Amino acid sequence: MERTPIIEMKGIVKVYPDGTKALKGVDLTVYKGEILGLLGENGAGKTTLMKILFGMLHPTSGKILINGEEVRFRSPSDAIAHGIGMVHQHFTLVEVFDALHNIILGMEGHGLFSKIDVDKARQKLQRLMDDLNFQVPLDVPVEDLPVGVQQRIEILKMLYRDVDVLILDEPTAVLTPIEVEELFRVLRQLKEEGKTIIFISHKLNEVIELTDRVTVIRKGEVIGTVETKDATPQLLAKMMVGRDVVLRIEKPPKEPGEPILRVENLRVKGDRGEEAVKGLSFEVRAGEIFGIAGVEGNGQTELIEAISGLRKVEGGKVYLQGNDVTGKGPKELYDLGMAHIPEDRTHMGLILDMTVTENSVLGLHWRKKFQRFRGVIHWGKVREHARALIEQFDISAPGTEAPVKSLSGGNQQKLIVAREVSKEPVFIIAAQPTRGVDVASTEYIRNYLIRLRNEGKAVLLVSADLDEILQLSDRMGIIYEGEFMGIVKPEEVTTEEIGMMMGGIRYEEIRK
Amino acid sequence: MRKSGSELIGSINLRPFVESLIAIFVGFLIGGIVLLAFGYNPFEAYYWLFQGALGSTRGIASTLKYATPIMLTALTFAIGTRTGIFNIGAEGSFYFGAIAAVIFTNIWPNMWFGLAMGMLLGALWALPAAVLKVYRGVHEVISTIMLNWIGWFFVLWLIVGPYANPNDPNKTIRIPVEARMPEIGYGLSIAIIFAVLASVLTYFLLWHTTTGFGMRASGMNERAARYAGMNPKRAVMWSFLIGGLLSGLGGAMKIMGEGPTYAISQGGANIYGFGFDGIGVSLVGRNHPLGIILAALFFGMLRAGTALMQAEAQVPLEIIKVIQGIIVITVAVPSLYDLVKKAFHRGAAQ
Amino acid sequence: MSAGDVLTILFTSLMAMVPIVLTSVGAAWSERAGVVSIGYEGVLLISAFFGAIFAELAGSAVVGLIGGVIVGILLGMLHGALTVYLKGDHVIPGIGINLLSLGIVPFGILAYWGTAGQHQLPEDATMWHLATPYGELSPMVLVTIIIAVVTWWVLFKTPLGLRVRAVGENPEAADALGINVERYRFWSTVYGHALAGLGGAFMSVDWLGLVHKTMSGGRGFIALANMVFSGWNPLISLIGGWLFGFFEALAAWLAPKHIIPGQFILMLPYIMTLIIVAGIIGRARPPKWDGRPYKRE
Amino acid sequence: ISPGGEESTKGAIAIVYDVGGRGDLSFNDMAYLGAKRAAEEFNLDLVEMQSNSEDDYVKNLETLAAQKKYLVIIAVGFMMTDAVKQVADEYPDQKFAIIDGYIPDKDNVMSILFKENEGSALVGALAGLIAANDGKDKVGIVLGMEIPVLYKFEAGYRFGVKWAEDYYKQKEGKDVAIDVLYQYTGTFNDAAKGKAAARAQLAQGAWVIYQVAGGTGLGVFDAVAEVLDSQGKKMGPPFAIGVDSAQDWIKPGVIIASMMKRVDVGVYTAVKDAVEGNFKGGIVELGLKEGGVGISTVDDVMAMFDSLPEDTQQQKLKDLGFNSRDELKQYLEQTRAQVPDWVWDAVKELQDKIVAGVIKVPAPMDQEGIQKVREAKTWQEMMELAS
Ligand SMILES: Nc1ncnc2c1ncn2[C@@H]1O[C@H](COP(=O)(O)OP(=O)(O)OP(=O)(O)O)[C@@H](O)[C@H]1O
Ligand SMILES: Nc1ncnc2c1ncn2[C@@H]1O[C@H](COP(=O)(O)OP(=O)(O)OP(=O)(O)O)[C@@H](O)[C@H]1O
Ligand SMILES: [Mg+2]
Ligand SMILES: [Mg+2]
Repeated sequence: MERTPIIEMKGIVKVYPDGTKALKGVDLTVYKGEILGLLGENGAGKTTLMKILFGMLHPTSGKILINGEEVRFRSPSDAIAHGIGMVHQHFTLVEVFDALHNIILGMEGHGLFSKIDVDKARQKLQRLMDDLNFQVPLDVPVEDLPVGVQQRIEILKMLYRDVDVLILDEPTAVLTPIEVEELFRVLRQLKEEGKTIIFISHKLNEVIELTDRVTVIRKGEVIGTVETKDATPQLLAKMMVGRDVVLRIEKPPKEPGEPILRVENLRVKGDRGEEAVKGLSFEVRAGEIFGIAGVEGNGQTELIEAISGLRKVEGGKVYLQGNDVTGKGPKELYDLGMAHIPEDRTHMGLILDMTVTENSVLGLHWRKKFQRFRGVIHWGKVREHARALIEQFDISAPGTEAPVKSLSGGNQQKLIVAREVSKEPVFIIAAQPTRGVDVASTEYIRNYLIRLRNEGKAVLLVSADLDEILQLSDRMGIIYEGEFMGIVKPEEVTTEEIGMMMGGIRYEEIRK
Repeated sequence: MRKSGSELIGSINLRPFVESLIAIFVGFLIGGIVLLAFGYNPFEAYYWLFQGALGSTRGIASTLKYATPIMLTALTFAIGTRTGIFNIGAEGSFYFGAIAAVIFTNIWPNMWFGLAMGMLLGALWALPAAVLKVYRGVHEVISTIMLNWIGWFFVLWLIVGPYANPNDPNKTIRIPVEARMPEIGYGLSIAIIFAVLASVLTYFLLWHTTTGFGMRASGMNERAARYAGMNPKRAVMWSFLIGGLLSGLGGAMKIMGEGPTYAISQGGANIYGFGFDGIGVSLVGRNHPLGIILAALFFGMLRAGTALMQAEAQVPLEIIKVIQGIIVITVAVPSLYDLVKKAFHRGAAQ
Repeated sequence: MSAGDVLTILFTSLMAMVPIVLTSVGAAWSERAGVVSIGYEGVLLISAFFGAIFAELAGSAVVGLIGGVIVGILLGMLHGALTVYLKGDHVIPGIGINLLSLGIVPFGILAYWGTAGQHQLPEDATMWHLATPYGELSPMVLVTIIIAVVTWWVLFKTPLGLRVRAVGENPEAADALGINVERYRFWSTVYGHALAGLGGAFMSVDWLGLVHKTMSGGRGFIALANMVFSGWNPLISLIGGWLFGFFEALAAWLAPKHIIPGQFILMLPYIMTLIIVAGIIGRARPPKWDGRPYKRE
Repeated sequence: ISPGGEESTKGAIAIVYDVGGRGDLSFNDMAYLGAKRAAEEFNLDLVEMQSNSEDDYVKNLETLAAQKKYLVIIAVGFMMTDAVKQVADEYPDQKFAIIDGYIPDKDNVMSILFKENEGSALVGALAGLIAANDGKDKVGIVLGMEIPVLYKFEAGYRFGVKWAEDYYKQKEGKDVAIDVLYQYTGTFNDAAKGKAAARAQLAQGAWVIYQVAGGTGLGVFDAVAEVLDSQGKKMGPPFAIGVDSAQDWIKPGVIIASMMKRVDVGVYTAVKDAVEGNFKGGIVELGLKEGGVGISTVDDVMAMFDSLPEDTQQQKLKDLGFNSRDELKQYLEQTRAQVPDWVWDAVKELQDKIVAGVIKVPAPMDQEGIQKVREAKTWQEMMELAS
């Protein structure tokens, strides 16, 4: 097949105003009708490169050619006009608008002052959704929708604009396996229809499964481009990281000890007052990783928040090391030996405008060792603590006094893990611990969770990444609409069975 | 990594300070053009301004005196901002601090008692806004504006009725001599020391205590603060109460520490407007307690120099207000800093 | 209370509502786009002053109102330039504008008319009023209602409004769809200040027929409270602004009866506002990016 | 802005305004007139100093005193009393004059006080008689913030109204009872509030309204003008009454007269005394007798008008629709002619009696005092409160 380049980026350099040199002369070619994978560690410059292609950032130097013609984008509208659309890593949805208005925003039709023709837009959208078999509710404020649906809205937003090239920045980071399947189906269909797709991910097997070619970026430079059919995970990982990466997790067998966390018949309400957790019971024992698998939005968030003291418990009991901690706040729980890696790192796990030092002590700040005397923080000691965490976890940060928002996502996540581990917990909640984190960091974090387990700590792991759950868990519960469909050992079940449970069929029924 | 402008000294960042200095400079520059436009000699005008504010011990004393109340009301606003609250209730708390000083020193003529009751009543008047915010979600802009007005009329009622001075009805009863704040000299009392101390303590509270850490964290990200075991609702409460307390102290010291009257004038003329002025001071001080000390001194200077500027350069007060307005507006432009820096770099490169 | 009393209170409140509602509606639009300003007090005062000058020069109140709008536009452009393009703090310029107004207006009255502190507008420079024994009504009452309704409609029903709200809720999202965030924010700020300018000119060339050096009387701040009260909704701003005017007029009507000390009567509008907000309205959520500068990089 | 200029002068005087500043339509403006006149007449430099807030008084006075070049420093307003006391002690060689402030015992301070109660009694009588003559039973007074200095105005007004009741009864043999609607608007700065207050009083039947409210009072004039307008009238009744200066020119036809407080005379006298070496510390109290207060005459109004800059006068005439100064004067006279002569005569009679000391007007200083005046049933009862 003759390949015609649709996009050529040449010698792209990007220096951010603060002096960060994010791209150091990147060349990228995308051929018409292909799915190109873009791989790279956290902070490699993938997002920067794509934002430049989408007109959101202006390159410091370098040029862009579309269909052989040089273009200069002043803003995303120029890019869209040239048929380039982008779905961002962090969703860019107006949370209080419904899907329909989010999608038509900026393309409402008619003049600025005429009434928006909602019906017409709805028809056009419905047709689009039907064609792709890709449905979203159009009238619910998007803040009330699960992330998976939000992402569909993002994709529809671009398709509604009839783009030829669709850039997807880490689209699968927040999706469940089923949603990923669905997404891939749609992307393949789009490719059939002649669209070009640029797909960014940290997940090597996804890239291998979906793409035609893969370009790898490291530290702002292109390392190389390979045909996907010639690629292996090991090869790609090595290109990304610059060294060999062990992609296997060593998990020695271990006999679990005493129950550390015991949850009895827990009932919790969701944000809209619905019953989100409907009487869950389970326990997590010392030296055990207990995984919770399930499609996102089935009560995982509410469950974690209830256990960690962030959400009101409507019924049932929670025991930590035998103490009744139902209804206790996070601080008391931390004092009793809990740690919590929250699923939402930017909104909960960190305070982005605070420094690395300040973030390193969130939730530990009242510990004696960080106080000069009661109530007065000893920042010197805290800074030492932050330095230790940076060193121990190999966090790349401009310094302890830099605002934490200047760290890349993966490093932010590492900081959270480091901080939570430094609480010396007996019980640790790890929610989506490797979401959006690059291969090397993922490897590091996963191994660390195993280490904690080996040290005899109890780990409650919640992840949308089924592979992660299967790899790490000693036992797992599959949650569906706030109830466990079954609690099983990973080695005792097949993926199909888990899939069925995630779809709402009880383990007993499957076994029958 | 780069260690230039963004390097931190402890938790005190010097960049905002430099930014404000540049803004003030530009403000004076534009103000000078305005003066010129109206036919005044800017050099002469500014000379007398600085002469009046800093040229003599007496001038310095009045600069410090003017700085005192606005330093405290600025702290109220700053604490609010740092806790994610747009608290413009300093004005109301200031009234209550003042009236409390009048009432309670006349019950027990003791300076400490008067100050304590001023702080207490100041904090109490902030309480409704705090409670409404935390329990009813009432936006503080509404509640504080309304409470300022309600408090204003209430205090007006108190000073013209129950606490009017029977010997001199143009003011309230006076602070008994024993309860007045000792004078340092030239009409300046130790109130300024208390104000600076309050700023330093506020800084210490916000940046060096667990409570302050909780307040700042809640202000930046409520969810994260809750997650970290802090109590954002309590932080909001603290923010209002400490804010009210500081403004209450300001109000009390305004009456107890500033002669010759040592009473509230009828119509509240000597207690009105400090809360609003404090907002400007806080913003110019970048909502940082230590910055506020400097900003309050700066504003105090502008006001102390006004008299001589009027008397010697004959610049009318209105023009001085225009210049002050321009200076405040230029402070809003942080990119001035970058522009200046760029210009310097270009200069250095050539 | 006779029917005449009721009508007097009604007419007084309808006139009193105009500057507050116009400013609230303008501020609501501006904040929907994400730009906060607390300089409306100064805008009211400055445009009352310049509006009167325009009206006198042209011998037409309508020109005066337009003049007020122009002054509002200019001040809005200043605020917009500082906050939207130079990414400055949103609160500080307003404080500066308020300070500025207290200098410009008294100075200007003396310089322009030669009378200190106040100036009475000649008849041909003031607005025609519907005169009744119970008070007068200006066509501006109707105009205000129309502006509030139309602004609401545009904000919630048209592409323009959708974009403005998007820009205030999530400028990144709007930006990613090719909406020029800065342009929308800038012109929204201008619109907000323009309405306040109209409100200011209304005070001088229409409502009171005079200029006085402190005539804004805190209405700019009340308007901000009313904007929050209304949950940033122009239609509810209309009701809120009228309610405030109503309680003010009621207080003025009750005052000569001396049922309780006068100071407590004067508190009435403020207490009622607080009660209504605390008891009925409660939580109001500002636009998410309200008051935050948006930078791409 | 800076009179005196380059020409050599015989010295300088300084005037410190209180926070109301120039344009308060009240004592600051009047003080300026007096100071300007004195400066021109005696060939002196006039330095004006405005105060941003009450905290500026000491600073302003001190700054001027330290310059040691002023014949006399004039402090305008009772709020400056304590500040003047303090600075006068610090600078015993500097002469001060204070308007409305009571400082009896300093050689270098002249306190100039006014009997606003007496002047207010005259306009009260005027208002009461106009109402009685037109068969109305209510008059109004709109005041600024409730501060004790205003009690004198309220009390005098009430006294005049009661006196009018009595007078009318004597004259016509008919009992009349005229209510005084009063309200303190809580502000001197909000014309709109004054308008609402006057509107409410008019709705409740007030026939004449006396404004003692600075900028707020401008709204009172507007409200009365509106009522006239709605009846297609250019001249009252109903009427408004101005205060402090001869405000009639602000809205001719609407304002029947003003209670004048001749701060200008006080200031002028103080300067004159200082120039001529007659300056004496102590209290100077100016009442009806001394010409310190009074009810405005057409001549007073015209003098006030003439004190405006020339082009302002022309503009003003044009604005009001008059071709000449004389037309304005005629118009003012015509306005006054809306009220029968016997009423004016009666007011004159009251004035004479007060000047003669036959009648005394109460001047309450506090809430308790004003309350007693409010409760008094007759002017005689009130007079007892005066001693
Ligand atoms: N606004 C910014 N200002 C300064 N530096 C930035 C900014 N945005 C990104 N960077 C820096 O630029 C580099 C590239 O960032 P970019 O977001 O493109 O990485 P990425 O490959 O998308 O990483 P990830 O996989 O974590 O999303 C990083 O070092 C990052 O810290
Ligand atoms: N687990 C603990 N270990 C040591 N000291 C503690 C602990 N818990 C509380 N304290 C001390 O008790 C004091 C009060 O604690 P707490 O955290 O409730 O204060 P706070 O400042 O009100 O909290 P917040 O910042 O959450 O509002 C703290 O200053 C702290 O020194
Ligand atoms: Mg990225
Ligand atoms: Mg706590």
